[in-house]
Amino acid sequence: MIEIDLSHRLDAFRLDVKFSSTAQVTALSGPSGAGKTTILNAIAGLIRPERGRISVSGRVLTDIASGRVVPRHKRRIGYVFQDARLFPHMSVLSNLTYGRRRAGASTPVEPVVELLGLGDLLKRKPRNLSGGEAQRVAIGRALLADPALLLLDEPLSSIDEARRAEILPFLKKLPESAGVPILYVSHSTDEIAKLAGAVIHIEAGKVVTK
Amino acid sequence: MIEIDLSHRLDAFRLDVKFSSTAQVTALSGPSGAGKTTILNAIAGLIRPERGRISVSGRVLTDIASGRVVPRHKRRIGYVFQDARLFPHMSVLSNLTYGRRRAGASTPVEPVVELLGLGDLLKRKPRNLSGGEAQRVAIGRALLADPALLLLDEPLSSIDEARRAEILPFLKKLPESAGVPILYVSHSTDEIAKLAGAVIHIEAGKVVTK
Amino acid sequence: MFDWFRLEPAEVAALQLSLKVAATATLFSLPLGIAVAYLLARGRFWGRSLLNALVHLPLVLPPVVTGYLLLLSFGKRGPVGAFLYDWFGFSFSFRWTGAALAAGVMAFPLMVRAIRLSIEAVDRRLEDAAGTLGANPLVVFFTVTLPLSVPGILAGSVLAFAKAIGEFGATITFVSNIPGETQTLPSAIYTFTQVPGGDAGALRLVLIAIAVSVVALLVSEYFARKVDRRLDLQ
Amino acid sequence: MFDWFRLEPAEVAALQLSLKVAATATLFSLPLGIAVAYLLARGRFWGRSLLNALVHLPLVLPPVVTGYLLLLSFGKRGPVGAFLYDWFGFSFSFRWTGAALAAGVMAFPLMVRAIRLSIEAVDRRLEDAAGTLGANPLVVFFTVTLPLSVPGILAGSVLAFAKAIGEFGATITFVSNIPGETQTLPSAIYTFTQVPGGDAGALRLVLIAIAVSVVALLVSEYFARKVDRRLDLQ
Amino acid sequence: QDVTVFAAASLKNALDDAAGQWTAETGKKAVISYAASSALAKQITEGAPADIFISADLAWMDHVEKAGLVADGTRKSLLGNSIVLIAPKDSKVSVKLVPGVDLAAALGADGKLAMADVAAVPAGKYGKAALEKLGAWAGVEGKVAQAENVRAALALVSRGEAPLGIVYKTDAAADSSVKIVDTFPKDSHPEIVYPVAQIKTSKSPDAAAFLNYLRSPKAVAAFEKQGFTLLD
Ligand SMILES: Nc1ncnc2c1ncn2[C@@H]1O[C@H](COP(=O)(O)OP(=O)(O)OP(=O)(O)O)[C@@H](O)[C@H]1O
Ligand SMILES: Nc1ncnc2c1ncn2[C@@H]1O[C@H](COP(=O)(O)OP(=O)(O)OP(=O)(O)O)[C@@H](O)[C@H]1O
Ligand code: MOO
Ligand SMILES: [Mg+2]
Ligand SMILES: [Mg+2]
Repeated sequence: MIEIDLSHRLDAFRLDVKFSSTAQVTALSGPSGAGKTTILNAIAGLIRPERGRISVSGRVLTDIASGRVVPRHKRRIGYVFQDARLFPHMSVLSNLTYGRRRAGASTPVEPVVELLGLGDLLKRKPRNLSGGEAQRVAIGRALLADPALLLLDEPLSSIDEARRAEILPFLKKLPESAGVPILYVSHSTDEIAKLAGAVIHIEAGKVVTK
Repeated sequence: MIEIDLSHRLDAFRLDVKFSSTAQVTALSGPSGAGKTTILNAIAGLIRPERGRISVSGRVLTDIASGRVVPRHKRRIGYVFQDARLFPHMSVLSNLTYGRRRAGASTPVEPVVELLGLGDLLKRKPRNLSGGEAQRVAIGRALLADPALLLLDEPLSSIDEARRAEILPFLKKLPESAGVPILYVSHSTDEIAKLAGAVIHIEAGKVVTK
Repeated sequence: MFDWFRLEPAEVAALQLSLKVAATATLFSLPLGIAVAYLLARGRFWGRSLLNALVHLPLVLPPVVTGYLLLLSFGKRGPVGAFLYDWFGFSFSFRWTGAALAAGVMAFPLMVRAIRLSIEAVDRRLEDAAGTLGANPLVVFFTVTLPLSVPGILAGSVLAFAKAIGEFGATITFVSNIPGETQTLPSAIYTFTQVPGGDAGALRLVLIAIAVSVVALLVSEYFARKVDRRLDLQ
Repeated sequence: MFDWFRLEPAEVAALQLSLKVAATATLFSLPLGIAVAYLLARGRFWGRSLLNALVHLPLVLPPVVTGYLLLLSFGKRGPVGAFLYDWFGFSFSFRWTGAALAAGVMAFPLMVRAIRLSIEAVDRRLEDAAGTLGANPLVVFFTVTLPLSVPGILAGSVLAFAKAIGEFGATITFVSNIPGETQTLPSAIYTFTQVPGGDAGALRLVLIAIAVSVVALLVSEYFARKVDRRLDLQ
Repeated sequence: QDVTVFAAASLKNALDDAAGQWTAETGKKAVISYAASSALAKQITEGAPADIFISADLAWMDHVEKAGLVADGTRKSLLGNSIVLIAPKDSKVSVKLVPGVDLAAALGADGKLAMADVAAVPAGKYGKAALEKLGAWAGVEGKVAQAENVRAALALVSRGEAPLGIVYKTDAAADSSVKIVDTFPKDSHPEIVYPVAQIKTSKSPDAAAFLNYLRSPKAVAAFEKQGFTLLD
């Protein structure tokens, strides 16, 4: 259960959304610049909204009215950014296990490496990974951080269809197998149809009922 | 007419491709890490291949055997990078016209801004553009540089379907209307089907005939 | 109370001279500083380590030695000094220009390091992008590398200016301590410290030097913030 | 010919002392330098400009003045000096530790600027990412900000070390010039320059100082390249 | 055209005073550059535009003279000074500077004797010579803290860093936080002399006049006020 009620302004852009979803995978769709990434940033605690309330599975993460704002590192949110944001000074393996080490989690690394086809890259540095390779490492890093919620911002945009066909079912299973709900930003109606139990459509900072 | 014959090594990765295409739009497909971006980098003159020859519309850009390597700034190649690579210190408008000013081109800016829906962003700095907005600026910047060849590396990955439906036909027309052939990297079979006259499939650094 | 701060004409002259010397030193060494920083950051030539060592030399040597070396080479009878005088009628000897030269030389390593650090931090992929857009290497440098290095250029200039305001050992050794021509603030302070009862005078000038540099720093921070905003670095 | 380079015991002692002083000064000021650089780069607190000005002070003031101020505060009868002595039995007076303190203070602005420049260049989005992965601000600092600032930390240390090797004015004023205890290379050089006909002796020591710093620079460049490769910055 | 004087820094107070009187009387101006005698002498041999040089010791004047830059017959011994043993004002130490004096005992276990550089700075050289003559050098050699100049040595004593120091009388007299323990006997060290000369390349028509003025009653008063003695 995700409950979002937010108002925030970024210069000329105004975000004003209120929605909730009990789906295991909730898709966030909408044109470029609609405010999807801004919503994820607010949920992850990277921006403090001007007004509003965010709760995930009953846990209040942000409640501006009561002054409760959980710091980002205590939110247990696995965020796959639109840009990969890998740590350039660490190997792929260190990147993958960064969140895992913080969480003291014991999630086995091997299956994720397998799923994402990262076996040959573990010792490499992020700088010279290909676009799709970097994106896969970013997904693995978020998965291994033992999150209570996954935020995926167009996670498969640079990933080829064969690999995508492996990852999608895995993501679909995740809420049930590991109890991790997913909020998923995508432009692909195909992906959304395959994955999402609910679709929230955003346009120009507002929720639009289609 | 694009003629490519290349060998290059990046640590453990070996690229060895030879293909040519007379199509107006040639698609480059293949799994993540296959070598697509590396091929584009060689064509743009960003890497000097160990061996090989590249010619576009009869103009030899690289010929290692004869030592002829046209410097990158004289290649007249409009390259939309997989990562947008906008200039952070310039406004969106300055980014858009950067190549245009170098080329002394007189291509009108207005239609491109219109097509890509950038009208409201011209005075903004790239840093806080949304993912799709940045990608559109990168496309515009390459289009306006008066290129003799367009290299597009997953240019529409973060762009919503409505906008995509406007851009694709424009790109399809470009070779005819402006005489600019296109080399197009994409994972979307749908995009490729709509756009490309020829498909080159790469796997693990080699051309694969499907 | 305030009388105490009223400066004597010689002290006003020293203050003005210090500002002129520091500004001249900073401005004139900036182009060379940028060039050397670029070479050290990007060049892969023989003698790069040598150039690097040479640039650092004024830091490693006692200022008096640097001043003496300047006197030997740029003095009226020094090889460079004689050449400049014979061909251009230009002389550093015991002129404020010599003080600026000394300050510039002493500040040079600080300036170069800061600029070099910023150049090394510039994302080369942006330079590649500029190249494909038709910019030749020189244009790439001036439209991409240099603007993105502005934080280092500013920091380097601030360091250089501050150092130039404070420079003393090399200056007094090279161009002496002539009121109105080569007597900068630090030389004047030094003179005060050399005589009985000079402490009050020295303290007054020290406070002035501090005030000048606080103002200079505030101005520079203001510009730095403006640049940050222009570059949208934060 | 080679005899000319054979060092006298006092000169060997001066060289060793200089290395010890410079290394101590650099190492001990590094943690504080990083902390201050971080505060200046990221802090938004009242008094930030004041802190900034204070850090730059040793650059702006003639070294002799800085040395005198050190004497006033860290000397036997200075407030800090008396406190340290009474409570810890620790004294800087006429000891090599005092020379290290003087060198550290003089080098501090150079170190801070370089580190600050690197911290300011760190991409905050990476720090955000680390935060979402469960790293608290301190962990973010040590696992992301600090490693990505290593170029500046290295550059700052090199500048500080070089400056500490060359420092002289503040050192001799604070702890004077006691062979074997506080007579560093520059003090020894200075003494030579004050004696008619001492140029040959000074030149020899100058060459040694140059050799030391060339070696130090080469070592630092080697590490910098290694770091670059580890950070995959190029 | 002004007269340019290169003078040892320790003369600043007195010479500024004398030059001011000269200006008041003649309307002419002396521009004075104060620095270490060593720096000034080297600058003069490298072509500095000095008309007059006043050194704090003989060696650097000799240096200029050897370079052939002293105008014939103009070199004179201008001023004399004496060196004294000083201690912080509240010190109870009492020492008589007689042959065989045990300075080491007066310094205590780890006290330092503050002096100007004994190899380079005139006051340090005179002090060392005097201690040698009194047979006290060997006893204190390892306890000497050498400062860059006399003023820095003075500061070490007045700040209580060092229990004893050797400085010029002129410096000691003006610092209220030190007291003079004893004055070194005149014959214990070479005569302390500030030599003066006109520089050969000087073209100033007033240089000779200024040189003469330095021996006028008003100038002499200015020097004596600071504790210097006029030599002839
Ligand atoms: N710091 C900022 N200052 C000003 N405007 C901003 C800032 N950050 C984002 N914006 C604007 O807010 C709007 C919403 O941005 P957001 O990144 O949430 O879009 P998005 O829905 O994720 O788009 P995309 O699909 O292109 O990634 C955009 O128009 C963007 O330009
Ligand atoms: N500088 C480098 N050093 C080592 N390996 C490299 C370097 N650059 C690229 N590679 C490797 O070369 C292979 C090809 O990379 P390339 O970027 O061309 O892939 P791609 O086909 O564009 O993949 P994607 O669709 O994921 O962008 C990848 O496995 C990549 O990790
Ligand atoms: O210039 Mo001095 O009087 O030798 O210290
Ligand atoms: Mg987005
Ligand atoms: Mg690619």
